[in-house]
Amino acid sequence: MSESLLEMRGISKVYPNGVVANAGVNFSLREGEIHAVVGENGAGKSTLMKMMFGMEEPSEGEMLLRGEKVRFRSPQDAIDSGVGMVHQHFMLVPSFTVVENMILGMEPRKGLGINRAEAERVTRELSAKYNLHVDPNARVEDLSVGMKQKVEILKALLRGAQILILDEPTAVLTPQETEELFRELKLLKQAGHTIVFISHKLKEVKTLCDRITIMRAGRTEGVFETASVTEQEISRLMVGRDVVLKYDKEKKAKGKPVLAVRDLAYTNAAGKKTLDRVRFAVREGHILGIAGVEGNGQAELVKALTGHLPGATGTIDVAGSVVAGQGIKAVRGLGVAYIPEDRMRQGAAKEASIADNLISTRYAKKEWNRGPFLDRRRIAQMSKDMIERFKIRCKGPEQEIGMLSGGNMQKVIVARESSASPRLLIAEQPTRGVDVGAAQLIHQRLLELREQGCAIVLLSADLNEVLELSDSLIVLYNGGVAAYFDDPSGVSEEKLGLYMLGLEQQSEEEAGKAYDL
Amino acid sequence: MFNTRNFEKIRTLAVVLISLLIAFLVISIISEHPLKTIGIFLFEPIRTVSHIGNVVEMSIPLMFTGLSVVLLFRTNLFNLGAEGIFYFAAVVASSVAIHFAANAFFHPVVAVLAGAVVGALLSAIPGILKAKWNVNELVSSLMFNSILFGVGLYLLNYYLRDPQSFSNSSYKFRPSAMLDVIVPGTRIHSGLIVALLCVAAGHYFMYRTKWGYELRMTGANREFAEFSGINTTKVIIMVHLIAGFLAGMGGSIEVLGMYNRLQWASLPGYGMDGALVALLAKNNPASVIGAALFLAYIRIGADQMARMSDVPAEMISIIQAVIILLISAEQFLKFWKNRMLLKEAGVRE
Amino acid sequence: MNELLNIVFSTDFAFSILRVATPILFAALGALISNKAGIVNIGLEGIMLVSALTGVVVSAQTGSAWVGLAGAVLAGLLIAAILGFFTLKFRTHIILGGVAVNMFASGGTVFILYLVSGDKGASTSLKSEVLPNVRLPLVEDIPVLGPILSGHHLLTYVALLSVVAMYYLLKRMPLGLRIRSVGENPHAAQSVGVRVNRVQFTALLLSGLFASLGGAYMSMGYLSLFSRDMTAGRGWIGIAAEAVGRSTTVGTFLSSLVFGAADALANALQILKIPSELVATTPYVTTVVGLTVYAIAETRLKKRKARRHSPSDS
Amino acid sequence: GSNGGEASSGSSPSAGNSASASNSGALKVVLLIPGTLGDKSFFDAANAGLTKVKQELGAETKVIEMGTDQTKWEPTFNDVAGQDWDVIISGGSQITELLNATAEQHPDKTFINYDTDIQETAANVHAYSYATNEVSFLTGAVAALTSTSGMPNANPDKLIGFVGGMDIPGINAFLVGYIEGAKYAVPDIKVAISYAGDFANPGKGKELSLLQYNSGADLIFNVAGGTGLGVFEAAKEKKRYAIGVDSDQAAMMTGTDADKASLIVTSAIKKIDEVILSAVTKVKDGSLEMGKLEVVGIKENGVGLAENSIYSNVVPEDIRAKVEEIKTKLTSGEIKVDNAMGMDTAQIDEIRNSVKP
Ligand SMILES: Nc1ncnc2c1ncn2[C@@H]1O[C@H](COP(=O)(O)OP(=O)(O)OP(=O)(O)O)[C@@H](O)[C@H]1O
Ligand SMILES: Nc1ncnc2c1ncn2[C@@H]1O[C@H](COP(=O)(O)OP(=O)(O)OP(=O)(O)O)[C@@H](O)[C@H]1O
Ligand SMILES: [Mg+2]
Ligand SMILES: [Mg+2]
Repeated sequence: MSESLLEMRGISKVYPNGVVANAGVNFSLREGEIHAVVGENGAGKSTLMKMMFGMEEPSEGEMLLRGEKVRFRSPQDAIDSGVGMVHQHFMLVPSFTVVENMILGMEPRKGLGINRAEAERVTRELSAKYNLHVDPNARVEDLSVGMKQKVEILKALLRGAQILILDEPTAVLTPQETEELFRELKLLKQAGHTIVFISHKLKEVKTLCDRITIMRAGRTEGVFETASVTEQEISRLMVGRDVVLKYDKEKKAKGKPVLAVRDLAYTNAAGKKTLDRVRFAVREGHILGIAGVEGNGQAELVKALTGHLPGATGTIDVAGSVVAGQGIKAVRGLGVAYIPEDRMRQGAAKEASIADNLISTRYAKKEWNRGPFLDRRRIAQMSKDMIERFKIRCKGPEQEIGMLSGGNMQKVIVARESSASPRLLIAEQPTRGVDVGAAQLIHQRLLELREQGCAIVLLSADLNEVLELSDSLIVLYNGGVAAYFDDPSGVSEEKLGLYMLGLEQQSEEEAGKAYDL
Repeated sequence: MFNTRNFEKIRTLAVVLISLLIAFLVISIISEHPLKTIGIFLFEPIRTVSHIGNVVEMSIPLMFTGLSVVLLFRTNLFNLGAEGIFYFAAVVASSVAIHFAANAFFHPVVAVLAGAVVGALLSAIPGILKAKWNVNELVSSLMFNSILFGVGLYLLNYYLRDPQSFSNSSYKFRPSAMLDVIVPGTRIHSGLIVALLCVAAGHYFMYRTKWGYELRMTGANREFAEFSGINTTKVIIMVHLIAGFLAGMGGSIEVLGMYNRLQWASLPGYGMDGALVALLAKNNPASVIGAALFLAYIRIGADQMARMSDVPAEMISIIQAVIILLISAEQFLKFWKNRMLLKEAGVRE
Repeated sequence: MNELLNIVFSTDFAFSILRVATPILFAALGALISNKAGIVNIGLEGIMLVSALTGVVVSAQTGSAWVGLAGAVLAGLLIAAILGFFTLKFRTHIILGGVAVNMFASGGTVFILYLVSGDKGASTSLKSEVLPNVRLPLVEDIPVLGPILSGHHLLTYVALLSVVAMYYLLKRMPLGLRIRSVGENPHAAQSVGVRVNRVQFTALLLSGLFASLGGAYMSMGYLSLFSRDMTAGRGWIGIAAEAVGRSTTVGTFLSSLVFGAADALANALQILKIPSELVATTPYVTTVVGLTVYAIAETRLKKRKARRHSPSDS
Repeated sequence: GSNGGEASSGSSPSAGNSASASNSGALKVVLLIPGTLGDKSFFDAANAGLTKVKQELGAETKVIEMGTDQTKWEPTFNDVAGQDWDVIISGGSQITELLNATAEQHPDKTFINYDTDIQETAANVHAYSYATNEVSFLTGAVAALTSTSGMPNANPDKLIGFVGGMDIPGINAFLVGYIEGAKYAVPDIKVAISYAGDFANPGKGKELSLLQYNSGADLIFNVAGGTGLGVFEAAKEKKRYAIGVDSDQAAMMTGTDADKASLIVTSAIKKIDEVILSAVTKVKDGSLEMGKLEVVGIKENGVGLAENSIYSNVVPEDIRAKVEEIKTKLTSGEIKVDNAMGMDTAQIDEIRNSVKP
């Protein structure tokens, strides 16, 4: 153990809302290694890293750096000790330029003011040195996701990070971008940096990392040399049981069309065409996968489908009714259910109870009310059923949903959206940040709905998921349909990546087959 | 008792105790007979029936504004406009009480409803601005307080003022408009019954009806509510209407229950007190009763103290500030809760 | 009417605009700096009141206006620090913290005045000092402008310099960059080692500093005494001015001047006999109308842009 | 005058407790202030009166500040009336109805209302009303004569000023007397008139006064409570004159700001302290007539100018002689002053327009 560069012992963390995110965790990092931390969603990985970076203070436990006891009260302490972190969610000030973001907190000075010339010089120098090219004077809000990540890594390096923590850096990247990142990380390793790498993609972990720490439910399950364990074993340790990654699904006869999108186009306030003549259709009992790099029109597409995009042109039919210009309430009235990407913002009300969150789309219906009052008994009964059926780990229907782990929270949302016998389900990143066990449960539920004849639009950054579940698949690039695959099972992730990056493009006729009535 | 479920109650109790301790400290510094003085502060409000009556009387307007603010805060609307509406509604109710005639049942009903309805309509303006164009309701409601005060004072001075009187006081209300005393020996008036009914209605509304559900969800996460199909624009306007109605009712009832003419030449402060009551009540309608009584109690205690000892009543403003700061201090005593949580999670021992 | 024009186009009137606008400007700068850091400080009125009293009491005790000013500033900083301690450390809701400060100030100043002087109304029994007026050597000789710009109270010039300092601080200084980052994305700021609490605390202290200068101006120059509730809503008008100025330094400065001018004009308009109760509401009405117009314009603009682009695409 | 601190500690803290019954002979007198002390005006004057009652009549006394929240007045009155006080004093129009009602419930006690405009009076109440129009007539004369005098800070313009708290009858009672007195002394005098709309905004008071001084007024009569403190500030800044109201406002500043005080040539005083002392004296010898509203003017020594050292040093002999002459005429009834109470707006406007600059 004396060889440890950094060691955490007996770390516990209780968040102000009462969640115990870490309970007696031990973690150690060797100099010069790339060390993976894996675990289900809510296992406490990010929390542990935030403590290593001084963003959260441990409720209990101690930390040693090169054998010396250290205590980081703020990220500044961590930065001073050579720890840098690239967060799961970007930590950038959108209205600032790249340079301003780079120097924030360590501004070079000239008199009382900021030395802007010097700031720009160091930014250029560093990005040349590490081969991470960015425009120093661009506003960060205008940058692509990949670019933003480069800025994040540069920020850490500028602060002299010897230990670099990367929290799920690949979740939003294309395979190609991921590969590029891996090359850069290996370079950094050669340059003597130590890297902590968090990912849910075990394949990546296997190819990149030297050692793996596995976490489950706020505790460490063990540390392994990467070479000595298989993906299956890791999964089992993470979830505590075997996970089936393959689903048997029957090819079904084509049903009636439920959703028809024709010539959908939209130009945003900045004048950028974010949707460009999108055409596709989805039938009963059919799952349409939508792949694409973030920012290629998915967000706008979902907004349009849920009646949230005034100013869009073209038509969207749900079971013969036109969606355009109607609010989400009316859209839901047509039998549309929606699992939003951001569960904290659109999917749930954290301070409300599980029961309150389960009833949110149907509380107004007659059967849930008795006279002027809500039928509390009936709601409680339904909540209990859901908790049982979806194996939601909680204390009961009255518990605040904010106290649940991310995966369990997602289960509540899926339970709500899938139990109203929808005609059409729009599932946006339904398993993002969810552990394998929960993901499996959610996938099975989607397939059940498919069996019952529900049409499903599945948007996901997890290509494996899209390929595995979809009956057909489109790729969005630059707001338009770049490719359509009738049978995704034959398509490789690499090939998809080429379409996603715009390196290849199907003819209009080929892509147009997505709109097949 | 000492588990996380009771934490909020224990914390509120601790804050109250700390505040009283500070009160005692301040009193000891100033007073020549600190023990006697604090005795007056603590016990005088319940020494006689009429003093108890004073506490209850004062709690009535606090219940109305407190409930009004609870609804707004619960919807996550930081609107402090109850103050101006309380005042303006009192002006409206006074004009009805002065310029219209009716029998002793309908006259107060009409006057109070007039004040309440005007309050609701005025309150709806910042509500609509917020709901439709996301105009910051805090700023607009604060501005409305000053606007309503100015206009109300103008109406008082130009249309209601008794030319016989030296200062800004209105004509006398017609006796038919005034509220009846319901407890002999005190001035507790029928407004108390209305206040209690409103609190009960507020409780059932918030927790048992679908409209209350919409309100709570909009407050907990507006975007989520929106995505669930709740028309949050409507909810926000509705809450403003109800809150304005309650604050307006409070102003009308206060003036008709406690005065025989309108003489307010400055904002009476009950709106801001409503925020304090809402805080003490932890945004629960039912707890508004206790919170309002508590606040009235310490104020009457301070008045008695000022009257019977050498400590001025303004001392209470220090205590109130401490209570507000500590009660809404989320992190205050949290370390202790965390320790309990770790224990409950089985990490310790 | 002629009379009125004579008043409005006199140098005295122009001079009075700056004089009347000074406390509003201080309050508005206080609102601006805290808002930039993401903290809404509605306790400005209370801080002004406490500082106004402290300046009087301390200068009366020490016989020195400068010590009095220092006392006023320290009192303002102290209140801001207490507010900051509770809101940043204990997570007291900032708005409620502001309500607490105001509640404390309106009663507490009377309480303290009583303890110090035995009076509850005004400090006339205290022999307090005032800060000087300043004549600007070269400026005062310029025709027309000279008499308008020279001869103001020391703190009026401090207020004007504060505007420049504020602009420089926010645009050019590291602290300004940090304050803006904390206001816009505190997590990002925290992740690069900016101590969010500390920056917010600093901003709050600066906010208290400006408010306290406004308070000192009220009782140690503009007037030479303290009387209960003497700030008479100037703190709120400052908040209004910041909102109408859309949280920019220049906008805040200009709208403070406009509110000052409106107030001065209202005094001059006494001749027209518009009810003063209604006149007093103008800054507030302006603010609500201003905020609404901005908000509607923004919504419209978004919609129009979207609409303008779309038809040509399909 | 004396201050609130003395008043409170001067009375025993236990006095409020009826259990501690009194030592036989002394008259027990309590004063209820509908507001707080420290206004340098009515309330402080009443308090001073009570102090005189204690000193000169040997009575046991106590002052209670009831604060500005009117809902608390009634319980205080009831509490106090239930205790063993012989004489209960309070004052102000706002308190009058309450005082009468309490008096009716406690016919055994004697009540004194030291300042009211309301006619109705209960059988065991003696009430006073002050002829503020008469004393304002005198201030108007002083002002007009000052403006046309050769006094160091006066100018040749025949213009004087008036700053009122609000445009209400109580304030206009002063204004009408002021205008009539000024015109009596200098027929073609002009009067600049402003109302602050607020009794607690000295900043506003200062601005309004500066405008008046800048337009040529050399003296301003302040009838604006706390706002009026700003009038004196402006007077000091502009080195012009002012006249105070309600109490001797120069006296309260001579110790702390002699320069400012020396510009406050006089004040229009309601002699509340004298009135209270004389009323309690009459209670003692049984000569106070109950159930009556008594108007006290110059003749009754209920109102008057503050004839302090500033008045005698700053105001020239001839002006003072002229004022004395007017005073005699007021006492004898030769001069009658109009009263704004009960006038409608048009009448008041007519009077205001007659002296419009
Ligand atoms: N700021 C916070 N306040 C309260 N609870 C939190 C906070 N951050 C995380 N949690 C909770 O702590 C637990 C651990 O979260 P953490 O983010 O560390 O998990 P993770 O392993 O990183 O999961 P993921 O794979 O989803 O990123 C979860 O239950 C989460 O809901
Ligand atoms: N209320 C207002 N009245 C008049 N003009 C205004 C107002 N608000 C803004 N402006 C104008 O808009 C411009 C905005 O100023 P600017 O953007 O330079 O502010 P700033 O001081 O740079 O603020 P920041 O440092 O926050 O960006 C100013 O040039 C000013 O003329
Ligand atoms: Mg994480
Ligand atoms: Mg003259």
